[in-house]
Amino acid sequence: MTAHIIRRILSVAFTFIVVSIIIFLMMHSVPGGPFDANDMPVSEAVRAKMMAQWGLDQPLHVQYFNYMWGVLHLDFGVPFQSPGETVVELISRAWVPSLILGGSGVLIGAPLGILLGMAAALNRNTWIDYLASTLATLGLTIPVFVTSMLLILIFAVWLNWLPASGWPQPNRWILPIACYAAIPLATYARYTRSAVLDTLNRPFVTVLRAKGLSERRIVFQHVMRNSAIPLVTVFLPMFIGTATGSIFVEAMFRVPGLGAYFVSSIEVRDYTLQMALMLLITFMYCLAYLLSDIAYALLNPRIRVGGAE
Amino acid sequence: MTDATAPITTTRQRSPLWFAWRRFLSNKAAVIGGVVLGILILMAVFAPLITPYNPEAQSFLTEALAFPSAAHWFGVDNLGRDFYSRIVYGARVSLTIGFTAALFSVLVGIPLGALAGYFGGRTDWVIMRIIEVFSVVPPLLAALLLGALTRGGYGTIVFIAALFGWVNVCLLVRAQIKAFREKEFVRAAQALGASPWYIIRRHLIPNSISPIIIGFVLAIPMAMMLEASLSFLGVGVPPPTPTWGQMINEGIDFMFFYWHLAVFPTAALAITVLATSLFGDGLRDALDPTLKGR
Amino acid sequence: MPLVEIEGLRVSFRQYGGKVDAVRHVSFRVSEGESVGIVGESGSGKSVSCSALLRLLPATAEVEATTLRLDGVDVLKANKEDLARLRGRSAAMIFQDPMTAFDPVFTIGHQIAETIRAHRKVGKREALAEAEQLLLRVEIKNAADVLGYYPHQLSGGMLQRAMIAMALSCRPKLLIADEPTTALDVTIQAQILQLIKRVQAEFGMALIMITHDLGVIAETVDRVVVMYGGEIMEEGAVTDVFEAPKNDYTKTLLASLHSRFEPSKGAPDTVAPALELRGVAKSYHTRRRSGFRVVQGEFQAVQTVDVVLPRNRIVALVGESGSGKTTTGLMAMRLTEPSRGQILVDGTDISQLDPAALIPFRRRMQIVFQNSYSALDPMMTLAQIIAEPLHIHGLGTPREQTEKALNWLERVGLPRNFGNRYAHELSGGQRQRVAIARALILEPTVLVADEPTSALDVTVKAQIINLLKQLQAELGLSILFISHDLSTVKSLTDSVVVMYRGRVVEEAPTERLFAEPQHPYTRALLDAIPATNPREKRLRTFLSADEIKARTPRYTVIQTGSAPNAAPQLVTIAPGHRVEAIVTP
Amino acid sequence: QTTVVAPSGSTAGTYMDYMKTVYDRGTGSELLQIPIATFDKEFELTPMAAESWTQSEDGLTWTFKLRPGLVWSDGEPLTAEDFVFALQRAATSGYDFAWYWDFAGGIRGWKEVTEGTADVSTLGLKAVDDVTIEVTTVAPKPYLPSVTSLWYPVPKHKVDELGDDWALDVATIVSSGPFEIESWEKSNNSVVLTKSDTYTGPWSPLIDRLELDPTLNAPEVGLPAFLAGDADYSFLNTGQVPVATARYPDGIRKNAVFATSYISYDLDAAPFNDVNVRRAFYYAVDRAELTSTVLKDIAIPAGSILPPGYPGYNPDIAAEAVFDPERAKQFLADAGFPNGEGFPEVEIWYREEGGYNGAIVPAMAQYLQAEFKEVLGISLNIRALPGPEWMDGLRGKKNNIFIAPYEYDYLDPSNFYGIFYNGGRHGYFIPEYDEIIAKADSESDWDTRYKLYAEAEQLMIDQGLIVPLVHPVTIAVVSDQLTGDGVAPNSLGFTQLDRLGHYFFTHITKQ
Ligand SMILES: Nc1ncnc2c1ncn2[C@@H]1O[C@H](COP(=O)(O)OP(=O)(O)OP(=O)(O)O)[C@@H](O)[C@H]1O
Ligand SMILES: Nc1ncnc2c1ncn2[C@@H]1O[C@H](COP(=O)(O)OP(=O)(O)OP(=O)(O)O)[C@@H](O)[C@H]1O
Ligand SMILES: [Mg+2]
Ligand SMILES: [Mg+2]
Repeated sequence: MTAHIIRRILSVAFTFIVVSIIIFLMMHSVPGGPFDANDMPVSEAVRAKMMAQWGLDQPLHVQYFNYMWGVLHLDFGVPFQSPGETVVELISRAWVPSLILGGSGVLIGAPLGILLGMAAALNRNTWIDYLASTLATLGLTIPVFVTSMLLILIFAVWLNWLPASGWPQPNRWILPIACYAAIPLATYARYTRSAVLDTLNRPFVTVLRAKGLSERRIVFQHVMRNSAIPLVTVFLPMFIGTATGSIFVEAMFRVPGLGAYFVSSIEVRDYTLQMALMLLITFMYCLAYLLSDIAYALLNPRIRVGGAE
Repeated sequence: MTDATAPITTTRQRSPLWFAWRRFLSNKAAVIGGVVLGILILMAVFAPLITPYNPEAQSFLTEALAFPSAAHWFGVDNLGRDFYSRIVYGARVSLTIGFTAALFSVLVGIPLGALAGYFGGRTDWVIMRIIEVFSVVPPLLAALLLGALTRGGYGTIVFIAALFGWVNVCLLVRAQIKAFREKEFVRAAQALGASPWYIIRRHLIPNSISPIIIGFVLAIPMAMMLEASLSFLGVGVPPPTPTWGQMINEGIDFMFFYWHLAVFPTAALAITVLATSLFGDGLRDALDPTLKGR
Repeated sequence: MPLVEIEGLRVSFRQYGGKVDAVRHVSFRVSEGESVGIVGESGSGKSVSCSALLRLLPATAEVEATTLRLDGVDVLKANKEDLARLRGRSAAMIFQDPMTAFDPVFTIGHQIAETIRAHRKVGKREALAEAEQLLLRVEIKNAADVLGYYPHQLSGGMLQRAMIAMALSCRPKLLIADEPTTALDVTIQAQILQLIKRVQAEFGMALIMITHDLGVIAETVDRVVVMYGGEIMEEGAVTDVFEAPKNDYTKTLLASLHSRFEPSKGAPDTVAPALELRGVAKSYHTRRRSGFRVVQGEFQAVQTVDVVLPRNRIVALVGESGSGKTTTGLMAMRLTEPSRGQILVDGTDISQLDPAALIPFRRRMQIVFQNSYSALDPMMTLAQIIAEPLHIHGLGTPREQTEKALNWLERVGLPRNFGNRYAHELSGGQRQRVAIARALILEPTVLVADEPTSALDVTVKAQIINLLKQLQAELGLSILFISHDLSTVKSLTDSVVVMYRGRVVEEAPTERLFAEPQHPYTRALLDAIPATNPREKRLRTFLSADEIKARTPRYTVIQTGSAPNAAPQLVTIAPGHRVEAIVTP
Repeated sequence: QTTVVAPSGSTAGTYMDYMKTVYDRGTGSELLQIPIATFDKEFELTPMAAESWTQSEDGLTWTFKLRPGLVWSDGEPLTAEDFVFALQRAATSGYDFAWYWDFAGGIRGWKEVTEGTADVSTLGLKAVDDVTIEVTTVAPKPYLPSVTSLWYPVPKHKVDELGDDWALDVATIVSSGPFEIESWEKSNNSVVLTKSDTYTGPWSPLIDRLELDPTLNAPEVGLPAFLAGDADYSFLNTGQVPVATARYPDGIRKNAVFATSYISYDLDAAPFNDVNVRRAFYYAVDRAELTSTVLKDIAIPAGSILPPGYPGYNPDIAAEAVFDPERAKQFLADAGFPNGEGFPEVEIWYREEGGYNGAIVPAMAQYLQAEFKEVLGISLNIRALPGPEWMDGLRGKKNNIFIAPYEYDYLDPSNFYGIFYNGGRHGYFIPEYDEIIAKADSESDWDTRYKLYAEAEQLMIDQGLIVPLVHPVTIAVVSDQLTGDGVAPNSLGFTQLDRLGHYFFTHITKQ
């Protein structure tokens, strides 16, 4: 296991470096630089001065190594957009709202999705199944920004039950969390349905019935546990995945989160922030996959307590 | 022998496809999905014949934003274009994007997955590392970056969707082939002197049909959604070509009053995806003879 | 009042394109404490009838019956709760395949305790204590440890025993054992059967023993029900049925049990043997996890083995499960790369040839795999499967290939219209025959047949064996016949190689081996063969690995002509008879 | 305590210092400081920090007298030195708005100093004493006072202490204007301002707190928030106008923002190096139809680069921009493309942005696409580009046709004409045009000036330098709780809202 983990870490590190190079190159090959947005051109002299100030006058590979050298020391540079703070400070500040909303979304959506999926599987080919599957598909098909708008219109504008948007007060979190929850809910419902159906088809379920266990116990203990193991592997990556969903939800609900920075850092060529965000997400994904791997191994007795692989 | 338990079969030799077809037909949801999908495709193909107006001509500027009516089934958009015509033409783009991306995913994913799964070892290592690179970069961000690089457009969207779609297919196929590689029927074929390529083609890929279909079916909505998301972020297919994603995105601005501009394209997208997944599920069940009486 | 009362049972399955009748007009009764056997060919509805009794059939099944009572309860009318109470307590079931019968994510202890607690109000700890007692009862020595094991940590035999313990845990009035031993080798099989009999007597349970093995019936039950094609053919006390069968099917069944085959005629050719294995060995790298550590190891699946398969002969390879028979067979086919040693086909060493150079040999050598289920591509029709060898070697047009395949289908005793079917639509025996047809269609000279008859009922088995014999005569086929089934070995093969823990421990012409087994393992093996006559029921003793080791035969230098050695070695004690022994000075 | 919640511009801001960066400024940075002068709702120039100003005989030197008693919010006196320092730093620090002080201000030595060839002391700026500033220009700049509406002071004492970083953190930001800063949310550049206690200048705020929130700027988000009571006014997009009008018939406000959308070209690249092609485009646009249908309520036709109501606006010139398909076709035929035959496929680039331009440009581009197809037989593709890339394309002449928006910076015709002067924004070098503009800019007689500008515009028309398209109009809904002169329409019927922030936010009250 340790060897396995070390091997995984090495391969993840390799991936990480490859991704960082690709992103760096792509980022710099996009035309226009951070000082090109102005309505009237700044003079060449001014431009050169500013480029030098940010170290953008050096050859690309030097810039890359400088940056990655900084990253090794946890120095991700200073965002062009907000030079008063470091990228790390910026991200740790802006990430809080995103994490609260996205996290609650997944934490609420996933269990609901599992229940929905179970309901569908246990009532296979009945209206419950069709309804659940349709809901799940719709959840995955209707773009988040449409859902957001709909929720705002219904609950804030027409019914006037909830505030339309905004940040600090927790009652403003309800709608965006609902939007965030839609995707994990739908995804989990789909996964669970097929995992439960698979499990129900396995012979040991018949054995459990033959032993005289109640159907409830069979479903909620045995089937659930067996189906849950493969689901573990999608949980963390999905959690990270909400980070990019925040682009839409946060824009629609005026949440001062990380979402806007994904877009703005690309738009205004904020190289340091752009790189840091990409690396952050990449890193989180790597970590998520690694942890899911380990969690899977821990939950699955076949791997945990050895024996045939 | 076991005639008593033999299913009622005619003595005629039927092809496996005939049975698959029969299995498919007995799945109502799949048939409905297939029919809807078929209609959508036909609508897209014969768009010029079934739309009363040119989707790009701003012929009804004075009626801009008009609600659905007998003359304009889905109303008129803000630029005075018949919205029904635009939705139908939009199917062309959205379906093409969806299917091309899915096709690419499958065309790239199957061989790579098969190679990785069958040969393992170094081949597998390399392919897995490539996959890892793709799975740790969120498609949307990569799309934004690539969009900025290539200035968006049709090709870019298909390219990006395919770029991230094949990973799914590849992983599914790889897992399946890895599982089947050790099966004795593969050994049996080896014992008969079959080449690896023959085994992959004749045994492993047909046995992976279900993950392939799943991958294909999942790639379609993914591409269409990507198109919608990218439109929202301004990296979509350039106008005036109608695409559902672009229409949804524009429709949002009008949702307060001119609801039709958001509702119809969203519904079109949802119906397409729903139909595709129903059809795909049915197809998978039909093509897999082992799923018998379910 | 009888415990089980089945009257006019009819089960059909809904399928695409119509209904399939699995069981018709089945009626029988079981009283308390009685043991009843159900025999019949594979697919005759044995399992379905019993599953119907417990309402364990899938939703696609339609069950009708005039009476279907278990322990006085009308099963057809019972609701979910009644059923849950009935199952386990009135009747418990031991399933055919123990490997898939346990939930892989819970410990054995949990699963047994859970069963106990489902039926009785006891605490968790007491339930576990009881589970441990039960495990001890079924002769699992380290019961306390096994409680904490997960299913995959146990061997098939142990799982089968744990399964029995689990079935016993609710103290059922009736125990249904559905082919509890098909997956096990003879020695274990004998142990399990004996165990079932013992606990049945101890608990005073009724027993339904489902099997297609008449020997098992003869050994275990009082009354027998013979099924064929979904219907009951005959029913009666076991001695009556065995001695005076009335029904034709029963007659053929019993006849096949007593049939004898002639050994191959003629002296073996003096030319090079068809297949010769010289010192082949196979070791696997193993990685075991213990906690978070991985322990690397070497596992000697096959230690240096020499086997000679003369032309036109049938050589049996027998031995306990896991002794390396399959591995040896696969190495002979070069489907598993040997770690050491040479493989000679007609005198040519093929152990170093590359895949291209192997192709001509592949046409001449074929293999029938042990597990017929996974040996057939589930996506292909039988016609396609059987024609595949022709397809690969490009023999004939597609039409001819199909035609030939269909002919072979008939030759192995399956109707031609099966050509359209898929593997999963067949019974185990039918699948095995398809696998044999595929192996034989190229008319090879060497055949490695790995348990080709394990899933066959006696009638079909006889047919297959006749076919093999006939081909041997016609084509000069040489067969390496790997089997657990010693009665078949006895009647079919010319010589026998006995393997034990990766080594050859004895080798002799068939008759001589059965008459004068030398090695203690060989003896144990022969002793475990079930009786073919209910009157020959007896108690058996079983040797542990240590006991076998302790009883390794000893010979002197003079008797064998080999150098003395403290370690066991293979010595020749008679022409063609070699045995592993310690040579003393 | 009255708090007003208002939408505002850009969601990204770096420094809360207008004189450090304009394009990346923190929200409300202009409200924090007092300019030399500013405009009221009728666009009358009103002295703010300055009490009065005079122009020298030769027209080259201006003297501004500051109001006595102005202080920074930390108590330090606000002096002429702070104003002079603001521009000196701008000229040397790579200010992204530096071009303004060259082409609008025409300050002596500006170009040389920004390019690093001359010392900052050579700039034509001088703090004569604490309340007197002298500005010397290269040529006479009769409109210089209105240019100073964007001249804010920088707290020299703070910069000496903290460098430019003084404007990064709420704790160190000092203000000289009617508002002080309370908090600044950098993720979305929203700020909370409070009424300043130390401010002694004109126009003291009537409200206590002002929340400026750029996330409310997009009408899709702003209107729901407004309807839910979270904002005091919101801009509207076309789709929302009917709802808002129905619900708040008295709350609808319009504003002509003194901005113009126009087509510009790379004059050196085919096919637009041919004046006939450019003129064909000029006549092929049906501005009336465009603004009465597609851009209903959010734009009015533009016949000139100058918007109506803007100083120097010439209705006769504007009237030349008619929709004349026949003439357009003729011009195109003259260029060798009868009915568009042989005309290469061209791609028009526009800049992706929010605000009113975001609302009109995409729709307009598609309208033009259809129109050019129909009238000229030309296939025009559309491409939206992010700001830097669009600018990069424009400056680097990477494309040959653009839709460009421009909003005035100071209230004088020279502002608009300056963007085509001597290269300028588009890299246009038209000697005749530059000559007229140079003359007009320094002309002190207003009638003559306007005549010269009209001449320049005629030249633009004849040469087909641009195609003026529309002038955007913003439309907003204002809560009935918001009252005061600020929300009352001016004599032209327009309400400036945050466009004239200094006036608006100091002239509103809230019930
Ligand atoms: N779920 C099912 N759907 C359709 N047919 C089924 C199903 N289960 C069993 N059958 C059919 O019912 C018949 C009886 O099956 P059953 O399992 O009782 O045979 P068996 O006598 O136990 O055979 P074996 O010795 O091989 O276990 C077979 O023909 C089988 O194909
Ligand atoms: N790929 C492998 N890796 C590690 N060990 C293996 C592998 N294949 C087989 N073995 C081990 O080698 C030993 C011999 O296996 P083999 O399948 O040859 O036994 P067998 O005699 O055919 O048994 P059975 O009668 O149960 O079929 C077993 O202990 C098995 O666990
Ligand atoms: Mg059975
Ligand atoms: Mg074996």
